[in-house]
Amino acid sequence: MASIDSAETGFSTDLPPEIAAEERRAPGSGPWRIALRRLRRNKVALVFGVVFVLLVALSLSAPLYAKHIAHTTPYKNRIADTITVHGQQKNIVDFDGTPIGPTWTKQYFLGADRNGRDVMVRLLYGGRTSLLIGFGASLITLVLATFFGLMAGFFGGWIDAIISRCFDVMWAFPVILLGVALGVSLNLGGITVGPLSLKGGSLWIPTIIIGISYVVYLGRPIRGQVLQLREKEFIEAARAQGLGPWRIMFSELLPNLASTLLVFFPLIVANAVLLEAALSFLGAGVQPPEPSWGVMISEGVDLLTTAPWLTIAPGLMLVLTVLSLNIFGEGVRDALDPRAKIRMEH
Amino acid sequence: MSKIRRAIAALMLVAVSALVLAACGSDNSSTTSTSAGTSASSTSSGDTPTTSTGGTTGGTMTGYLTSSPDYMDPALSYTQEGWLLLWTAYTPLLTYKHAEGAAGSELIPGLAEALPDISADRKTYKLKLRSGLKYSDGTPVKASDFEHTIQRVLNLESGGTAFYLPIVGTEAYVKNAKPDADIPGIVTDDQTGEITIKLTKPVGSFANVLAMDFAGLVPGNTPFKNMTTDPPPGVGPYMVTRSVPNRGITLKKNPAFASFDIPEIPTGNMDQIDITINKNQHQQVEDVIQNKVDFVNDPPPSDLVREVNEKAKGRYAPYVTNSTYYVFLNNRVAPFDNEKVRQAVNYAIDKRALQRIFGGLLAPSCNFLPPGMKGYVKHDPCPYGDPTQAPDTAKAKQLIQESGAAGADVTVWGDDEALSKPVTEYVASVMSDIGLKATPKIVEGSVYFQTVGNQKTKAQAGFANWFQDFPHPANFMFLINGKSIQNTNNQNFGNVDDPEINKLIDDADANPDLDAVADQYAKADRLAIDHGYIAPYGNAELTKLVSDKIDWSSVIAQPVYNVDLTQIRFK
Amino acid sequence: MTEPILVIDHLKVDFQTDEGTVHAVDDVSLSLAPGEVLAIVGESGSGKSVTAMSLLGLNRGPNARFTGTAMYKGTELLSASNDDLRKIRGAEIAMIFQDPMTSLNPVQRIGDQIAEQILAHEKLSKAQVRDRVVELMERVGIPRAAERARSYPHEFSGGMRQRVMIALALSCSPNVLIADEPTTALDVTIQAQILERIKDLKEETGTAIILVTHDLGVVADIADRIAVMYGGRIVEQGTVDEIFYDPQHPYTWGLLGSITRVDRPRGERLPSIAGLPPSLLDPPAGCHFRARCPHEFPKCLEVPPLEDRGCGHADRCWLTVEEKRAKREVRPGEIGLANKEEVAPV
Amino acid sequence: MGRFIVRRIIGMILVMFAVSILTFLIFQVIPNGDPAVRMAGKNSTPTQIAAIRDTWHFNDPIYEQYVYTMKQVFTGSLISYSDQTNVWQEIKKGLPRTFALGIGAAIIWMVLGVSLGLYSAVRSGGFSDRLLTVLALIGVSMPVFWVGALMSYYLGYKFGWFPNGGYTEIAQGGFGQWIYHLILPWTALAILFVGVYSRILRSNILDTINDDYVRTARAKGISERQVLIRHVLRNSLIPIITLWGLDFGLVIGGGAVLTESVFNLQGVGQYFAEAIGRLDVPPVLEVTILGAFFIVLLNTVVDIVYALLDPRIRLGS
Repeated sequence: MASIDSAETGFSTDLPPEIAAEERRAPGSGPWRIALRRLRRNKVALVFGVVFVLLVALSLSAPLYAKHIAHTTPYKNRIADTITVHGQQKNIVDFDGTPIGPTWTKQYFLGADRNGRDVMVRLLYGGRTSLLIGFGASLITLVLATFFGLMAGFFGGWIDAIISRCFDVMWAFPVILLGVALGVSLNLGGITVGPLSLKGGSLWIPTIIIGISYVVYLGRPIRGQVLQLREKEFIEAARAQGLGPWRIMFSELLPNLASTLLVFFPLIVANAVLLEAALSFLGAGVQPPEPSWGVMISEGVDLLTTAPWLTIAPGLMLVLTVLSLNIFGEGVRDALDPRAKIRMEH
Repeated sequence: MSKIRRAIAALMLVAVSALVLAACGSDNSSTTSTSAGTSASSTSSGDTPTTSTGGTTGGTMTGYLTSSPDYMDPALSYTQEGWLLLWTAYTPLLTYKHAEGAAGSELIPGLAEALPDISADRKTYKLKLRSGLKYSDGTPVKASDFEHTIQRVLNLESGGTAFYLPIVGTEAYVKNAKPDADIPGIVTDDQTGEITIKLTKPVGSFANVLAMDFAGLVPGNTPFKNMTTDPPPGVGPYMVTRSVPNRGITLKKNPAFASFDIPEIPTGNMDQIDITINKNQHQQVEDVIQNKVDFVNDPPPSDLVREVNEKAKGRYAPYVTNSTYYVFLNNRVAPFDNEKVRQAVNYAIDKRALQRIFGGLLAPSCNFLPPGMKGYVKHDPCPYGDPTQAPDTAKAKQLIQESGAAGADVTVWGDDEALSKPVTEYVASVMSDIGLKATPKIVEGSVYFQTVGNQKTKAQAGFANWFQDFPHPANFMFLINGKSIQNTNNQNFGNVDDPEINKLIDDADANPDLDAVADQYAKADRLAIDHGYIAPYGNAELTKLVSDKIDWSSVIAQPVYNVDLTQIRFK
Repeated sequence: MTEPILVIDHLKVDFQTDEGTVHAVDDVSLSLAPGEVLAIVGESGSGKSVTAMSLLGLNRGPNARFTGTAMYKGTELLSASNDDLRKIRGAEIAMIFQDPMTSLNPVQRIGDQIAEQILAHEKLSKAQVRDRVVELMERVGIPRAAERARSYPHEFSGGMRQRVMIALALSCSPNVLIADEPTTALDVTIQAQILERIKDLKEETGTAIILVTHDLGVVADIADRIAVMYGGRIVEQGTVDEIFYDPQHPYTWGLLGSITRVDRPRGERLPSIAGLPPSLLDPPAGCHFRARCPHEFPKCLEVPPLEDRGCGHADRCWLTVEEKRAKREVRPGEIGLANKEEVAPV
Repeated sequence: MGRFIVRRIIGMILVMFAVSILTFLIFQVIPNGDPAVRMAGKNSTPTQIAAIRDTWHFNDPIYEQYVYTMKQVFTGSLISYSDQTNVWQEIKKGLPRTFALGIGAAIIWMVLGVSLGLYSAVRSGGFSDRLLTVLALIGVSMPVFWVGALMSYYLGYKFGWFPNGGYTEIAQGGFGQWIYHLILPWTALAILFVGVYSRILRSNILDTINDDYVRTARAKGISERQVLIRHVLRNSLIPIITLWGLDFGLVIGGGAVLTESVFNLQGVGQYFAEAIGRLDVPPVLEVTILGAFFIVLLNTVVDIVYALLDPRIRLGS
């Protein structure tokens, strides 16, 4: 985003290759330092990075807000009660089911939902859930994709063949359909695999589903990169030294993948947060009473006519979070590897 | 999946619950001989219009359904949408009066000449087909078509199968799976039009079963398969001329019907009724308000109720249905095996709050039987306080403390339909407020009832509702009869098993004379409430909502089939 | 001496980058007579390619700044409008680029690429253009030209592609041909063939040539005059004989000592000169070669002028002629000749 | 080329085979309730359930059930559990709608994505570029169901500028009505992709513009416009076109679930969503296989088109 980086500034302004090479050779600047320097110069990316950190901090402070400011919990229903707003007695939920709108006071700052719960409190708790799943899923993606990408790229042969075919199959699977099918089934009865047992409704279910859904999007580029790296001299050297394949994979190849992983990570988190929302919207993600932004939107849409804030508020939070991750992520990409092509689906 | 089905939600409430369990009636056969029609015959037959008085006949009416009828085949259909439409085209031997309110619960002869003759042992029903009846394709109606109709229900594994299993030989027929095998319990004579049905045990509500649309007569050559896309001919004021699942249905007036002269069945006003499936309820409401469509089946979504009240004055009205919404409390599982805990929940539930969740379309109640049902006697005063007033939370907390169940973990089950979900979350919140530790658990609507109806689930508490299959208290009371408890597919979710209640219900169920046993049902209802076996909170309301072009006085909410399409007409 | 066809006067080229200003070309003055072959020789990053590209405005852009003049037949190239330049490009001054593998559009047929240039300057019928393309391709020695005009670049070998580039450059019979490292990316045997071809064409057409290269070896046989560039400046210029037999600048000595030989790996680095070329981002004060020069002395902190020592032989070094003679180790000329012998038989 | 296509088709079949097994297994392995009980309804008897099990082959070993089901899938005779309609007939009803949505949106996002990307690249670094970049990223960051719901509500319901959801067939309401009904869904679905495409095209152009052959083209003396169109854009568009094929496949193959549901278009995606809401396995299975088919098919088409557009790609290798 709006990077003033040479690769982004446009028309034939790039330095002639020889000079660009020159610049890279400048003493005392490793690739990481250069990247950091570039990122630091990218003010917009940094601003949105800070926005994201603030959103995370806000979400983490949800229990404090609920306890000390709003004096409620994200689950507490107050349907037939009334509250006093600016001296006026008001129904939290009206007789025809219309919840109270934003009061801009400590209680029901953003109004109530149809169950008379404090939307602001749920918004913060929902952010916690959404971000938790986003990060959790991205970590799963990262670990699995790296592992399988490394295995496939490094060993080649039948291992590669099997993993690549699996990637093909996952690639052919519409992510949403897969996610919804798994989400619905798993939420119903949970699943037990060996010692691991997941209860229906557990947050792990959407986390794992989303994590797995994106493996192929990262696994393929990693495999490609490993295929290239495998031919490099330093790997030959490591082989010659008699290092085992696992050593080579994890101590030689992995560090070289770090920049790719770093570039992908924020963008995967952004997409994971969106996919969580989509699954929850379809009822295949986070299960009630746990709030998440997707759950809140899906509950809000029912009352769009009379209580639009129920839909708009979580949606805006979602957009802001994903946007800040995207912008920051692009900044990281521009700083580390401006030519990385990233393709995600949501 | 609540989201996707958000649109269909309100209606699904009706649809999902328009199910009944086999009346595994009682075994004790008494020998009273009564006509099922005793109660009915006393009412006048002149107050139902069969021809229009004022307004116009003819024209094409358009209407919206939110979800497609499950089937457009009388043998199979088991949803409100299906019955709404099929009732106009497939008349059973017996049927209900085309009237609003309690009057509409009255059984009348349909294709039969009169209400059945019931033998002294209450196990043999004799009927006689009217003469000169023809299907809409011109085929004459024969008495043996009745057996074929029932064979189709049984052979197609219809949801209605269980209602007909009291007929002798049906169990074996189902097991054989041979469509053409004879059902020994049904004897017909095509010459005389006589139909004799033998039951294995007395079933007091069997006349109602005969009036269900499963038994709407179809020709004897109707194939043994789902005929949704090509509905068979029937006998009724209308005939189905187009049926495209998930798109729409067209009903055309059956020109031959008027000549049959069945006094209490209207011959239809509209020439044609075009039904479109429209999953967008906002659009439905918008269109009906702007008179782009004449009839909307589903109640407006709760966020539009306010708008409809304002903009559709004089052509919108809610009406209470024969349904009950309640929270089941599993009497076999802690903490609800303790009466104090159950009563505490009854004390704590704020029925006004639930009414708001329903967007106002709930009539708070303290009874299990709905007000429109025979045997309903209002619990006055209600042991847990006036259902339209604030709950007694303090008392509830106190009871929980006394019971020693404070802090007990409770999972409150609910399905993901539009109302069930917030209701379940509310109930969990209320239970937490009075000292339990409750969390809601929402599962797919399609598997909800089989999940909580499985004893292995040990569902402690949860959302439940019941819409009548037919207007007979037996159709409600089996839900709290200890005899109907099963290991799987249980409908008595709370495992209510009180010998006194069981006896009252069993005795009443065997008697075809409903008036004689109505107070027994009332007593059972009262007992169930006093012990807190269940926590009912109200009766759902459906709505009548039509365009300006429709003559409002012709919009009749029939208690079994809802808006009666045969009477509706333009101004 | 005939009137020069191209005169470059005090050319300076600066690029703005994130890291600061890169002084790519610093005060370069050159002239080119009709039919003359001028070689510009230097390491990568010496500014030789930038000089060449500046003439056609190929490195214009918001971040580039040009000062000085470059007069071609009464047109000042540096300040000429894009439209004016366009008329000169290809028609009057044509250019051959370094890497034939990437300099041709991979998705366009060879013939079309040549035709495109012809059509840009001349109104000809399709058939005429086709004939001209085939004739050009034959002239640069591409067999079965008519058929191969329909091929794509990837179907050609590197040498063949460079022939295509030459055909492309000659297609409008330009007065000046700029060949930017035309042989660097090629095998040594092919290099000789291409050089041979350029030499033949020069004799046939009388085109003046600016040959940009880092390899003194390739110019000995073809160039009339040589300009040696280092760190953006011309450090020495003169006739071929002067440079080979009487090199004045210590950098030229180094270059002469590192002429490409068949038995050495090809590459841009000059192994015989220790150290790295200067950073043009932050060039050292004084003589740019100072840091690598074995004969550095305090005076070198001042920028030496390009001093003409007669007969057009000029150099930028504070050493006196005598000192230079004494310090020159390599017997000039010998290596150049040796190289020529090795290449010749091919 | 012929061999390449044959190989790709074999690959397609294998992938789809795997997809079908996987989908089948998801619903076999994960407990999701007994379909027989579900079908029998609330008031069923054991006899009835047994009869259903028999009719629907639920008692057969899994692999036989799989073969049986697949046979039905490919003969178009698969029947839904919940309403016993023919699944293929239902899908056939939804396909034109899904296609209408997908094609319209794909054209919009391609046209807008390319023009905005091109504009952004040409104005690279300038104010309008940055503005477009921010807008593109906002577009990429908005969940389609949220935008769709808001659009449908505000533009369709509240202001009444557009129809509030629904689909009109051309035969029924004419071309104008058809477009009128689809504008909002097209826009909602296209927003994301416009953002993605303009960003990718912009960066492709900025990469390409520094390529050697563009410099060569410029040195030929052709106009900047020609350089841009014939060389830069043509080469930058190749990956975009292939991406377009893939994304179109994804949208047709199930990616439009949310859009269809929000706008009530009753296409295949919405059919899927409703089926899964009822845990109605046959439609879910068939739609997933069909979706995978479209995705794999378009992948293959894209590969072939790519080879045609870029002669460097050698087919068969």
